Amino acid sequence: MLSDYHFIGVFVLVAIAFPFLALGIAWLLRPKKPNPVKTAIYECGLETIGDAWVRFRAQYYIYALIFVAFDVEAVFLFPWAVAYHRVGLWALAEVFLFLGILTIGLVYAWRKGALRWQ
Amino acid sequence: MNVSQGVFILLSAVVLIGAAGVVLHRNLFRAALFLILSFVGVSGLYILLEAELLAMVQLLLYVGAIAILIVFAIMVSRQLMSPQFRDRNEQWVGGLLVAVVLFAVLAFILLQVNWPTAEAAVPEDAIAQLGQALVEGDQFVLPFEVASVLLMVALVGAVIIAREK
Amino acid sequence: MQVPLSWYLIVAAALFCIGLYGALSRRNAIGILMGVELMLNSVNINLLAFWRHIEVARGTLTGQVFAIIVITVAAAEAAVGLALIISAYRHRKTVDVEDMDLMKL
Amino acid sequence: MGFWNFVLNFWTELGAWVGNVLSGWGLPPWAVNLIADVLGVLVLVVIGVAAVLIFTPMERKVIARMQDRPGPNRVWPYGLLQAIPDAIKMLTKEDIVPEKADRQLHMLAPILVVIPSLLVYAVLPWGPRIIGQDLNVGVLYIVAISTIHILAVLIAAWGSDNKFALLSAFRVVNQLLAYEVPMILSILAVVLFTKTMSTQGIVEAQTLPYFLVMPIAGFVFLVCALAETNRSPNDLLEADSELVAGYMVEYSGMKFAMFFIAEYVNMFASAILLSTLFLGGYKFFGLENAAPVLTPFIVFGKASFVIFLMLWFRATFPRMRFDHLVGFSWKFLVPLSLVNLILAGIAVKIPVADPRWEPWVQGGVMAIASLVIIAATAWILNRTARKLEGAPALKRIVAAER
Amino acid sequence: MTEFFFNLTWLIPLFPLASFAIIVLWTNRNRLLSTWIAWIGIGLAWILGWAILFLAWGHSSELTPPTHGYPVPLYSIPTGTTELQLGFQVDTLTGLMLFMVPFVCLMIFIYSKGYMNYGRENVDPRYSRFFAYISLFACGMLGLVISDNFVTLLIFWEVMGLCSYLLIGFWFDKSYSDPKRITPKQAGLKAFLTTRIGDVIMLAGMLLLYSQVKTLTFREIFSEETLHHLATTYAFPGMPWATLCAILIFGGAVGKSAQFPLHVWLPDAMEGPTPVSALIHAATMVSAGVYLVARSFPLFVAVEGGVQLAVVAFIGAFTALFSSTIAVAQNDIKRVLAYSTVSQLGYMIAALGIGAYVAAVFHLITHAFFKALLFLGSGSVIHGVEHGHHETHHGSHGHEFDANDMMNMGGLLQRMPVTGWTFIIGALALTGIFPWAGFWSKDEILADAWNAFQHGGHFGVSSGWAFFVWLFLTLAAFLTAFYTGRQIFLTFAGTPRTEAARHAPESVPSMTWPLIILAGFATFLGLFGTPWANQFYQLIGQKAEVLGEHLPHGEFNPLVAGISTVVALSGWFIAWLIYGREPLTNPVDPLEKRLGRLYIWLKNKWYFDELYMNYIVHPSVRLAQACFAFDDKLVIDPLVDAFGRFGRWLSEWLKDAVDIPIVDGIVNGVGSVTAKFGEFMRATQTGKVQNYLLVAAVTVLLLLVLFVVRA
Repeated sequence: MLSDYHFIGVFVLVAIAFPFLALGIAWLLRPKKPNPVKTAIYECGLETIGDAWVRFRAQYYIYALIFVAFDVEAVFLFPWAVAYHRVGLWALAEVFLFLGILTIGLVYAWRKGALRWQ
Repeated sequence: MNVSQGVFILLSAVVLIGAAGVVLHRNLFRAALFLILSFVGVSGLYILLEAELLAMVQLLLYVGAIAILIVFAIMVSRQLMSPQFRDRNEQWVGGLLVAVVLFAVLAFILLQVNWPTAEAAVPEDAIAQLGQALVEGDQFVLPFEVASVLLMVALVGAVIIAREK
Repeated sequence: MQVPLSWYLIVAAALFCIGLYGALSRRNAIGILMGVELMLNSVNINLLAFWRHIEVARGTLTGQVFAIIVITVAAAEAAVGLALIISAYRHRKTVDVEDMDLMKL
Repeated sequence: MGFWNFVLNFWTELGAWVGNVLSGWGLPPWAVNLIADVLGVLVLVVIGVAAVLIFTPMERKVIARMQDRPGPNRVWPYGLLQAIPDAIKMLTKEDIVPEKADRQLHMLAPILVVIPSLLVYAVLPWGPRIIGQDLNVGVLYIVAISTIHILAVLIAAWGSDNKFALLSAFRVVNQLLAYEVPMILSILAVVLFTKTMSTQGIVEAQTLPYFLVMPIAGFVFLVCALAETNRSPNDLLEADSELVAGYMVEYSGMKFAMFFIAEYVNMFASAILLSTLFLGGYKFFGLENAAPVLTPFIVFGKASFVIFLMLWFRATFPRMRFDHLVGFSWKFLVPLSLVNLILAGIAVKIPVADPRWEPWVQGGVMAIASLVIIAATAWILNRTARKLEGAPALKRIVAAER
Repeated sequence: MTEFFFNLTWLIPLFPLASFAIIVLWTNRNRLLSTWIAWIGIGLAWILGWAILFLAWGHSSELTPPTHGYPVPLYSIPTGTTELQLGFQVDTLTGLMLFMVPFVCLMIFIYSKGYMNYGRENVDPRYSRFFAYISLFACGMLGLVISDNFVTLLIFWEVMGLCSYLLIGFWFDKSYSDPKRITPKQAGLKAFLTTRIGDVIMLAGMLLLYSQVKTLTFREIFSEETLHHLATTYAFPGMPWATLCAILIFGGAVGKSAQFPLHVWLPDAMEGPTPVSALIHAATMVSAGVYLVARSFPLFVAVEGGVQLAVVAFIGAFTALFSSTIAVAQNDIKRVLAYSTVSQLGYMIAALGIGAYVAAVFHLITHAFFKALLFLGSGSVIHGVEHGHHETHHGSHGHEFDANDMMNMGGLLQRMPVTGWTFIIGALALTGIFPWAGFWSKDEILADAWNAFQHGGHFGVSSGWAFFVWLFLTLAAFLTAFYTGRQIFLTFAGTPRTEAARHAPESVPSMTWPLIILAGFATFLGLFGTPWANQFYQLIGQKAEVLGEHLPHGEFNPLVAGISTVVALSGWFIAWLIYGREPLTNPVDPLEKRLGRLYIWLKNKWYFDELYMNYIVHPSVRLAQACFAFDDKLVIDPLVDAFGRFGRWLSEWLKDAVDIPIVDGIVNGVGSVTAKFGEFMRATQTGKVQNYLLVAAVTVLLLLVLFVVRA
């Protein structure tokens, strides 16, 4: 089983090498003439105002939260899905309960308007 | 010193260096990246331990969910992270001391104890077995359900806390 | 199974201690959280190492299930922890743990 | 017959032949494997990159055609080789890095973007035994690897220290996260039926293409694939009218190209994945058994059809606002895929005596149930829409306009 | 059957007690009901008493005193390790008393209804209370008579003392202008105190007896070995226990029966209503003393020729003579009878003193009847005179008219024939004229005295003492006859000297009937004790084996009988000479002229009252005041003050020495210690999460190290 991952290992190395290779070639070919205008932060031509702080909306974090919850849920469901044919019907009931509880969370967020975009 | 031991050393080096980076690095964002690096390293270790489902779960959850949350949090409170002042409080010496001594003691213990290890090949349908274990009535169905409750509660709690009134 | 069990345990211990140091000495709340995440990871390594070296022979799967549960708990903890940090930051414009000592007597 | 056999199983024969040649040279077995692996990887990478070269001009031609304009037709006949001058341009353009930005992170982002998209190819099946590496956790591997893409976006935004970049990064990440959940749930539905996560196994199990068995999962997966690759209706990222080039605003030259390559490689990978999961992968009414040599072409055909669909979507659908985009996923796709998952769970459990007929019976039941659900959702949507029409806000707007 | 009745003896005292309770608690307001309840109570007691009496007489052979009474155990008081048995007994002696006491009480109860003017407007306001008291008294007397041990005897003895005090002082609101005359209240108190002196002496005797014998029931005391023990052991040299206890117990009898030194209270007790005087001071209570000596007679004869018999004899004889001399000079009809009672009691005590046990008891019984008769007669006379006085002087209460003074009477025989003749019968019985009861009983005493003189007395009584007793008693007999005759001639013979006497009506039938019945008894009772067929000897004298040789048998002695009759007749003749020949008109006593200063000496009761008052009462009062003064000023006040000062000083010292430094010190100390400790602990609560984490990590580490080291 471990031998399967030799291929993956090699692939990872090659995958890492490829961008470096590409950038290396580009680094060789491209001209380098930096000047202040070019290196200024592009802001539709305007001078950038203040630092790159943007008012962080909690909303982004909440979506991430819900994603985490459902992501973990998915992790639990994968083994279940694979082993589903070997366990009885009650497994479905258990998963149904499992999903139900989580959807309560989702419904709560939904009703509370956490999903709504202020 | 066969191949996998070599790979093990490589991976553990990646993990430990990543961890060191997390702990020592002044810039919090860089620390977060090192954290992600160590997570990937740990995932590699799992593959070495032939727990491939766990490796993928590690990747999916830690790198895909938790790391993102951390980065989000860093971005939220980012403007304070002026790199110049040392991100270390006054009790760091004590912490370091405790950590080192703890490591020494743990290492000592671990080397002392002879663990009941046994050579065995991981069964083909390990993942299916795990799935069955998670759902089977007499095995881990309770933690399975409690995990969902935990998630729901965490979700609701976090939503309440994070929501802007 | 060329890699012996004790190696894994040593690496996990090292990772744990590094995480502990991070949690103890970091001034930034998120730094502490990252330290805790590292400690949880070391626990997972231990669990799986034990599973691989001991439980596979016995056919039980507690190590793996435990690892998954630990990961879920870590996720939940990170989520709620960061939510707290964010709300704390929003109220008091600081994430520095030194300032958060209202519990002082 | 040796020749036909050679032709028919060309790809496997090729592999075996290379192996023999190398071992012939007296290399130790592990070295042989290693080199074979490296060659395999190179082949896959070439396919990935080639996809970029093929699909970039294809996209521009198709969309142009749809918008009734000729599209690039200067290079070589009918502009088919437009990709090469683009590539050369990318290589030679100057790379500008904003001086306040974090140089390393600025460099790291493009690298991190490409890696996951390439890694996905390891698992994609091209034929019965023609695959990079058939992992037990194949599908999960794909999903796991694709999460790194999200990180790359964040690093790019942070590295370029640009307000627009940050804003767009947050949005893109949320979009990616939002659409990953329904994708996973639909994959789960498939895995339920195929009883295994390995991509090879999935294709083998698809006696009946799952797009017919569970159209809902198929539809959800398609939409998520589009979202994952920032294309079509949700290509918010490089929507010029919105946030300039999003998190890629500070990139130029090859780094920008990297993002570009990553996007197209990803698109092709998801196309293949969609065809594998829902369109039967390399199966073509038994052709794959007859002429294994053709299987890669079958896969390529299906994938290009899917890509055509995507381009079609891009040309026709208007861009969705961000909160609609995300709301659509959480409020519509996730519940839908959950229902579908439950439905699949029930269907799989239908007891069928004869294993040969099992997929057909369960597939049929599932298909019918899915149609019913689709009808139900349509009716619900209709009702809510009518209710909204009656809603005062909408009335006011209509009245104001009139 | 007999056991059944004997077991009911405890009911006898209970009936009058019940009637007392009922009258006091419920029927206080209703006079008729109170009367009837009192009568029923004493009636039932009388019936039950006579039933037991005749049954006892049936079995007289086994029930002879002093040791063979039928025991009726009542109650046992636990006294430490031993127990004191209280109870009643029935034997012939109690039988005799039960014959006399309830009957006399019944007669007096019936008589007092009339005496208290029931139904007339001048009925006594405290009418039902009187009946309650006399019922209680009846209960006391009956209880004393049947008790089988000294303790119950003492209890009923005291109840009677209380009743006598209450009844003497019945008219406690009456007061006389003449300060020398004693008011009922003072008389009651005087009676109570003097009897108490006697009681204390008796109690001392009883306690000493108990200390020696550890029991107080007659049966155990008068058994052979205890008597021998008492006789042989000596309290202090020359004085065996038996003698000492006997003398002390005799002291109680002296007090109760008003013998020589303690006789002063009985004449003054006449201030009470006449039925009371009759009941208490004639028949029953005073005879209790004699009964006590009779009951404990074996104790007196335990020591052969002991001094106690001599003491008893001398006191008895001297009292008889001495009180008869005083009676001669009294003008108050009731006081004459009072002194005659004292002298007759002297007779009985003297008889006991010379061992004439049977004669004494016989005289006790007969005397009770005719003395009760005389008193009730005098009561009827006084009642009539008072009534006459009211008739003539309507409402004028000018100068006080003393209905008791014989000088205001005279010639009442015509006015009150029934009272008169019954009074004369009583007088004849008293003076011992032939057929009447008095002759037999008094004669038997004189006969025994003479026999003792001739042949040496029983129980070691010296013949000298016997002669002395005989002489004194014979003189007393002469004086008794004289003053009784005087009394008869003054009241009944001659002409009424005052208007009241002239109009004195005869009493109501309810008063005269008892007189007649008692008169009957006074005459025929004597026949029972005639020497030839002496029933009394049968009853109580026969089996007194404990008394050693037989009791004096009392055969007829013509010499003694002749002397006594001659003496009595001469007494009557002299009285007739002085008072009967020409009826007295002026209220001056002719005797006064003849005797002169001796008469005044006798009239003032030999100045004994003044003697006691000056030489006993006043000094003791002064002594008490002195003690009080000394005690109060010199001892108690300073002591209390001293305590006060000491207390204050102590608290002061405590405050400085203990309270401030130690207690406060501790309290503050504890406070400050906790504060400092708190302060120290506060430092550990830095509020920084990581400090806590560090502490936790350190502890984990320590535990781990510990584990490693230990493993």
